[in-house]
Amino acid sequence: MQISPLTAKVRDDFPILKRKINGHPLAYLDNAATTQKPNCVIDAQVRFYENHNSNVSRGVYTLAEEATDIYEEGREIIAKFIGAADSGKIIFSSGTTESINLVASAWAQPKLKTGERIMVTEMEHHSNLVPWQLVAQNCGAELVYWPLNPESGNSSDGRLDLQKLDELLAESVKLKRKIRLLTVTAVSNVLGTVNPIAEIVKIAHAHGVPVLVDAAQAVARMSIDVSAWDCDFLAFSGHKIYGPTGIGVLYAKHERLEEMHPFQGGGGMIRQVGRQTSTWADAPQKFEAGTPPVAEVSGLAAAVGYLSDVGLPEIQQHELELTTHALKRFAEFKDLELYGPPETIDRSGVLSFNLQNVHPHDVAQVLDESGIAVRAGHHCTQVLHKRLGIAASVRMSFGLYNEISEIDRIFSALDQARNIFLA
Amino acid sequence: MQISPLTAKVRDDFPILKRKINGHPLAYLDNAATTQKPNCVIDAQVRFYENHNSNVSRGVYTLAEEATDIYEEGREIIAKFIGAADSGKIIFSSGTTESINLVASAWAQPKLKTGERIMVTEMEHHSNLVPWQLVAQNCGAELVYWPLNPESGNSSDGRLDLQKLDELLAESVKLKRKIRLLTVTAVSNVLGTVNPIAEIVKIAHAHGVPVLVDAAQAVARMSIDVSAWDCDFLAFSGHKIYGPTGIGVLYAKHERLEEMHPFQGGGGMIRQVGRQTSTWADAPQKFEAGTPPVAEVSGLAAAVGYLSDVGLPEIQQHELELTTHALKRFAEFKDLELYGPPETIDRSGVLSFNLQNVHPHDVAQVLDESGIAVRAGHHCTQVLHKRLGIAASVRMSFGLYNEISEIDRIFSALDQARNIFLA
Amino acid sequence: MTTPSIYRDLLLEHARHPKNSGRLESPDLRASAFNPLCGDELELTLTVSEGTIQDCKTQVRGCSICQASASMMSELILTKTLQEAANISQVFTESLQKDTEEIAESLDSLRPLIVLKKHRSRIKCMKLAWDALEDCARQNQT
Amino acid sequence: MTTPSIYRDLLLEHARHPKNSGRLESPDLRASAFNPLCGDELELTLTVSEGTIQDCKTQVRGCSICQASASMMSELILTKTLQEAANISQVFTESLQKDTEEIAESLDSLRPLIVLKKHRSRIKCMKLAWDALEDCARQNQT
Ligand SMILES: Cc1ncc(COP(=O)(O)O)c(C=O)c1O
Ligand SMILES: Cc1ncc(COP(=O)(O)O)c(C=O)c1O
Repeated sequence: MQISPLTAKVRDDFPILKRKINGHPLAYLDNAATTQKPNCVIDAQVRFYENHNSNVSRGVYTLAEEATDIYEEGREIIAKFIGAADSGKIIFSSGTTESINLVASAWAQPKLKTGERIMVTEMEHHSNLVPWQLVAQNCGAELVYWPLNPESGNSSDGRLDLQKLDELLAESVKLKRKIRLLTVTAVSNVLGTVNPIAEIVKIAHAHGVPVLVDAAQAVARMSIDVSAWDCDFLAFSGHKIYGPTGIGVLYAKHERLEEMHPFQGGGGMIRQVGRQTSTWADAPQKFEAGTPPVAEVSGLAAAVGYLSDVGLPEIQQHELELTTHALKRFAEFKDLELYGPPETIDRSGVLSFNLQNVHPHDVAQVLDESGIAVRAGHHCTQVLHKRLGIAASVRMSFGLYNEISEIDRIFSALDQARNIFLA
Repeated sequence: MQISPLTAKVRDDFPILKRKINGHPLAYLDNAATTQKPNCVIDAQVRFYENHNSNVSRGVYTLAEEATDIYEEGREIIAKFIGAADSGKIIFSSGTTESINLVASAWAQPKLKTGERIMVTEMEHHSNLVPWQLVAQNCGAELVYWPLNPESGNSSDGRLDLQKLDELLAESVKLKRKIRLLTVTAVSNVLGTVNPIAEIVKIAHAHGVPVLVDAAQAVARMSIDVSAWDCDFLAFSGHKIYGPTGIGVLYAKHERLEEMHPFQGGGGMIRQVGRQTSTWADAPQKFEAGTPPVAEVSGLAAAVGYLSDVGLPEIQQHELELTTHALKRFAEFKDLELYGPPETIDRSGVLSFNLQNVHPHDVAQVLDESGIAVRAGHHCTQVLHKRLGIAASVRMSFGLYNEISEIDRIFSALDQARNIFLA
Repeated sequence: MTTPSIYRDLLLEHARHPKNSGRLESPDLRASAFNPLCGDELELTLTVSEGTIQDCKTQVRGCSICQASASMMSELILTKTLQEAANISQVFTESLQKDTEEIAESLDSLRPLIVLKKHRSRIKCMKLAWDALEDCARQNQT
Repeated sequence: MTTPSIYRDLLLEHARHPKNSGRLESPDLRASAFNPLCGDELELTLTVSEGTIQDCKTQVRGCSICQASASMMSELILTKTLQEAANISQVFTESLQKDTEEIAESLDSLRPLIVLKKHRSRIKCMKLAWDALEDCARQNQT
């Protein structure tokens, strides 16, 4: 068994990796759906509940001050981690989905007028598509798609063309159909494509269009710098970066924060409450109604600390090695159709594919019999799957603990699937 | 030290209770803000992360099936616990606040027309007030208040008058100002008042008005039976019933579920996603966009199991004993003003008060010096505080682990506050 | 290499060579079913005479379990009345929900499916054809 | 029974007998501050002549720390220019945020407040009067 220095170092930190599934060691390769948790993340939450648990912001007693410190320090840790100038721009949510809905409802909805547009790409996750459909319908606006390369047919290299973006934005200006926002994923959860966010933002801003970055897949895979990217909004989830469920982040630029109406109403987001109307707290509290997920913030801060300790450059290098190996193996088989960039350029370790004439469900089920966890389905990207001319696919997605030998186990198990279904 | 059989049994289950604060054993009396967590709740989440962590609903591999089972069994456990006919009526949210915002935005907003009304009470928490203000403003509707007893002046016994409710509802009918919803808390988080929900629902329904019950304070204090109450909606939070942060529940009747539009857009709540429009999954999934808080659901299920094991009748009896003792102690001091019902009738163990001429902050700070955690402020009820003619108050609120001796410690520490500020 | 337990011979046989596959030209009843979790689709077409199912075809875009279930169903319901078929569907659904391993006699031919019920994520795959059947039965009532 | 550490004598003295308490009749500048966490309110009124603070009063509905802070502030800023007062306010705010225990000489009279900064929930109480002061300084600039 080949174990890289990185995996040798980190595998012990993840208790779940000791599990056997159907008699085989667990090979967890569904990291794009959710990641496993290192001990330090689990422990941080236990420590919070065993020592500091209390509600935040409103108590003067010791526990309440400790909990508030943990919560606000979490905000600072996140701000530093993604290169935000200060923690006032960090809003805690329940996940990427809620972060995006927050922008759709508190920022886009009050601005958007009939006939205006929101630009999305064909590779967006439903969580970065459906909120815009809902708000567009409410406002008589419409979605306009930045298509995958090339513009027609089913096949694609899984990339977006910057020239095309420039044209589409210019066209909308000519048509007097104002584009209020471009929303784009930093890393595709199906194709593995890594989009050039800094360039995209530059082009969009040149046309006066703000940009939201869906960083759900990106944060655990590369260093993020919202200040260098200059994006207007950025959203991600704790559970996809080795942190807890139930917690997410929205970063927003100062100007955008100023434009945002309240999202949900409730405790903590108010200034003064009258019988019919109220006034609001300053950002970020204005957007955090109700008791926040304090234990989850302590876990998220631990996850971010863990990622920094292991090192994002090291993680990226490790993922590159895994991806290189997987691409080599894919090239060996004519009956495997791989989607997304065929080389490691512009690509991360999310690889979706189909085994000819075998349904993805059946492939995933056979792999599970060998202890391998991969996902089968449309991965919440029905528009993309339709564009690729398929209903579903199998997806393997790497985490920092995965090994080359686990990839090889997939290809052995695929042989087994061939034997069962194609014999 | 007097320890009741109940507290003797349960105190060991709560690791945080071993803490010393400023040299004194922690007396945690801020349970209305959030409750402490027993080992079984902490362990359930650790167990989930160490053994079963994966995303729910979409995977065919073993871990995904286990996580989905845990999540859906959690739904069934909650349904049984609150007397819901089936788990399809249980929606998981991030907390009471989000549950109420969900109803405001997915149910009330599409229905509410100019000139129509939402009825609230003067004792509602901001989380059950501000969402209705926001939706009323959006729709040109208004809030109408069911006032505390009596209707004028600052003093009140902290109760709501059922006769008055009937009159107000009849009056709105006469004025042709349709009341779309009555929203009321089951237990006041300041006054401790226990409202007669079954009777309230009966009166409201007789006038054709649906009822939302804010059960945030009630669920850990009494048995809930949504079927017997016949309420249309019921909301509560995990963290206030000895469960985790980051998780809440919305119960909705079948007819109301049918009327509800989508809340947030994203993965998991869709049926088919097109380029401009989509169709929705059935309830409850329709209202649960994004990766749900699975670990938190496992913790919440453990909390509900814990409450059932200890026994809600026993917990209620214990709280009655504590409340009886506290009321007796309050009666000893002329300089303490207690709000809410002065006897144990219609009252639970949430007691807010003021020490004459000493600011609540200062009281709470002096109590903290003795290791006592109580809350000072408006407790997210500015409308109620204004009604009572005060800006803030001190609040003690009991949990199942509190002891009579802890109440006595408060009264000793109050003497200390008198010495410092009134000497 | 052994065949994974979930893919028993009989199931595979039905999946590879589904019975009554395709679409009827002029059906009396038609219903589609859709699995939002994976995008699978199925269309059921029936001809019915005096309440009895005369002919039945399923057009499936789905996994082997979905395919096999549709095939087994078509064999089981042919020549039954729509009401009988709907009853079988209900008993089948119940047996997938129940914890016991007992299987009603009337469902004997579905045994290879029912034993897979512990794979809860696949229940929707098994049920797709039956969902369409129940839809047809409802159409017939109204 | 000992006096809890947070309530030092000097602080209590200011809280019980606040200096410059009340409202000026015809102030040149007026500002309010509000603490949304507890509902506390404070109103600051100033008279200013050639940039220098001539008179100053605070009307406080707040806790002892809020009261004491307002009282200490009023003593410190009287006869200073608005600009000087605003500068002190800024140094004070910074010293509350910093981790060190060092205190600038200009803030010596505020020492009993600054040592309480570890009670983070009370910082807003200490700052309320200064928030109003900074508001007045801003008004004066525009
Ligand atoms: C009566 C009542 N309603 C609603 C809430 C809001 O609950 P949460 O902050 O958990 O959303 C609370 C507690 O803060 C409450 O006491
Ligand atoms: C690219 C992308 N965006 C958004 C989401 C939604 O994240 P969550 O379900 O944590 O809200 C996901 C993952 O599901 C994703 O991969």
